[in-house]
Amino acid sequence: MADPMRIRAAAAGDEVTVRVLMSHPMEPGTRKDASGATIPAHFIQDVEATHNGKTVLTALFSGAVSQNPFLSFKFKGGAKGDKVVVKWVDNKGDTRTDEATVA
Amino acid sequence: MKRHLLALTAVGAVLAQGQAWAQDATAEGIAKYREMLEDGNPAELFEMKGEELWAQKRGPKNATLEQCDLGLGPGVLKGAFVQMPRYFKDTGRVQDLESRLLTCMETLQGFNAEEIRKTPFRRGEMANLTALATYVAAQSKGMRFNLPQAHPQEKLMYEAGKRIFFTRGGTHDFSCASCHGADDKRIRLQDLPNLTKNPGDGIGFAAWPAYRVSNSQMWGMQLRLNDCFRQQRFPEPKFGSDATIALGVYMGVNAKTAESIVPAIKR
Amino acid sequence: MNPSRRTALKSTGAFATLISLGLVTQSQAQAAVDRASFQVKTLEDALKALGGQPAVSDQVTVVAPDIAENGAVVPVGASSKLPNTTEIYLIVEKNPTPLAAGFILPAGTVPDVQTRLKFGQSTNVVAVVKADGKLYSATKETKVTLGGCGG
Amino acid sequence: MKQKLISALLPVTALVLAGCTASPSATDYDKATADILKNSFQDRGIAKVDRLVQDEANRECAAADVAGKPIDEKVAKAIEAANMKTVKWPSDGKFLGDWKEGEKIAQSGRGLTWRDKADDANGGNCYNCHQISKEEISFGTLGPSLYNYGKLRGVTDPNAAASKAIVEYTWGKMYNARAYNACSQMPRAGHKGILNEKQMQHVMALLLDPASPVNK
Repeated sequence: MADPMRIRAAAAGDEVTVRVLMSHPMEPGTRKDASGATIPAHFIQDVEATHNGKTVLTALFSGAVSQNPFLSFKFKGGAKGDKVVVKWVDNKGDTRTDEATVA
Repeated sequence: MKRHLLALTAVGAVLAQGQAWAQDATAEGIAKYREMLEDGNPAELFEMKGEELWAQKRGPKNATLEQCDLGLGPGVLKGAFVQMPRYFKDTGRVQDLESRLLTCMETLQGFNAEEIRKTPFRRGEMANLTALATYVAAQSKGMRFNLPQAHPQEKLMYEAGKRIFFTRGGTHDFSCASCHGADDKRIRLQDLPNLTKNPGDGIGFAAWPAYRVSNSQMWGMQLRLNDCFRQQRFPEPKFGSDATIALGVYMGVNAKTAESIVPAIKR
Repeated sequence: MNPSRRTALKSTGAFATLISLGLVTQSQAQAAVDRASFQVKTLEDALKALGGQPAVSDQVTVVAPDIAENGAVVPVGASSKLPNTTEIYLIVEKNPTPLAAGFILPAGTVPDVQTRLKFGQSTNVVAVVKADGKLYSATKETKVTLGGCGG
Repeated sequence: MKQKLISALLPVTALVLAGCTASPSATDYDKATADILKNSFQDRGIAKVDRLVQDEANRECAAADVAGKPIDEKVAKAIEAANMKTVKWPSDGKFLGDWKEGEKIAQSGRGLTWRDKADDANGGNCYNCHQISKEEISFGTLGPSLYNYGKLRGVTDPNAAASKAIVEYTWGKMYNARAYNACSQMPRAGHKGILNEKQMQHVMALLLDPASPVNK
């Protein structure tokens, strides 16, 4: 199973800044290994962030997003103590969901 | 060559303004790039993993590492990193953070230390060891280096470390000092800390373990030194060997009062 | 989920999968680009896939360093001051497949996102935003250099 | 008791600590260092432990560095003379090759690490330490700038008699830098077999050919 995400969510007024680090190789599928064989693609394709059950961001990634992806975004209408849930799905169908409490 | 041509077209405009100016602009641009990377350092992922591993019952003895003594007493993490490498009575050796953690994995959890020592970096328990080192080191973030030098073994390791630092060998006659013996030098665009003295807060010894963006890997000081020796065209230093620890003592003592920014993010 | 159904969903693209997982609403999926857009080889085709040539706008900002020591990790962000900004895309012009990432912003989400992208070489990076159904863009150039020993 | 424990667990340093009541001397530390080096490294790939064996030049220069003093003048002269004897001049009498090839060699930092194979072509590592052409902004500063190397030295025709001295010096310096400066940090590209004769001719052209971008 994939390693957990690091999610930080901080409120300033009613605006919440969310910063997410995901643990993932983000292999684009175009690189070759030492023997010349293509390394198969393995990257996160879709990221979904929800706040109290409502979607606040959908991100679509390609293999051009750096390894161990970082994502930062802001939404309005949040408050300290609220839950932010982030879920990713990669091209192999692997998925990981983690949550953080708004600080 | 391809890269050379690219650089030629891409920076032609800048160079037209004069070399000195271009160098300043380059240095400034790179400083800005590094600053932008600070926010969202993936080292945090390894720190988190290390935190989990620290408190997890693992190994043949199904025990946690919470009783591990890193020099300040069992389970004391805060401040331990900035006083390592140091002498440990129970092993009779001066140990750095990584070799000490391995001792704890062996004595408390029952892991086979010899086997782990031979595991390539970033594999299996060696990867776990790096994550643990990242977590433990991060507990001293913002604290200042102050290695003990009271024990004769600690002094010996400093003196040996100094000698190893200046040892020239290999196909290229390099020593550590070839790159890290003077102020304000660079390899390509990479600034080189002068490690014969305190190079400043968060520089050199005070910046590892660090996440390396060039290969998306988490490196502890053991791997940092391993790769230095590779580039030096030396044979490979064994994991946790006295030469690596002696160098740690030499750099760590020289870095006295430098602030740790570990875990850092590096090129 | 039975295997045949799963395969069918996969073959119709990631968005279908997301809808089936309840992650994306049907309207969002229709608003956004297809997964195939991430495979196109040129900036022109990437823009085509997003719905055409965007208008250059000073209300759109793309943030990227002037110089990057390493192409493997380049911090890139984009923001928009245009009302009703609903989508943001990041395109790395000289990458083999230029469209790198897209963001769908429901009402209430601030049009200001940041991530890290791989740059194969020195290149322009283009931020395209969709606001009130129209496309706008901003461009920034980043030089990629080699920082270390190269060995 | 403490002393015994150390002896039992650390035969390496026991040598230093067992016999002495006063603090150990520099010689004791030298001996302990030699033992530590011997026990700490292992062969990997083409990088064998014999690479730790120091020749006289490396031993003397390192000792001076540890002491924090410049190397003794007589010793320096002897090192330079011994290294000068190693310099082999181009077998075909040609000092300059193709500057474009030289640029590629100057750019490459590869070769001779434990990840490289014995028959891999080595790079010259030149840009790691030197500015060379003006177009490459990613250059090191460990060595002096070599931009306009030939031009600044008045080399308009590398084959002319007037250029002979500087052309020969440049070859010799690259072949074995220690022949001119006992403790130079520059790798001995020819003497240590880092670059072959052909590669050296190409790098020479990069520095001295009036057509090379270095001399523009």
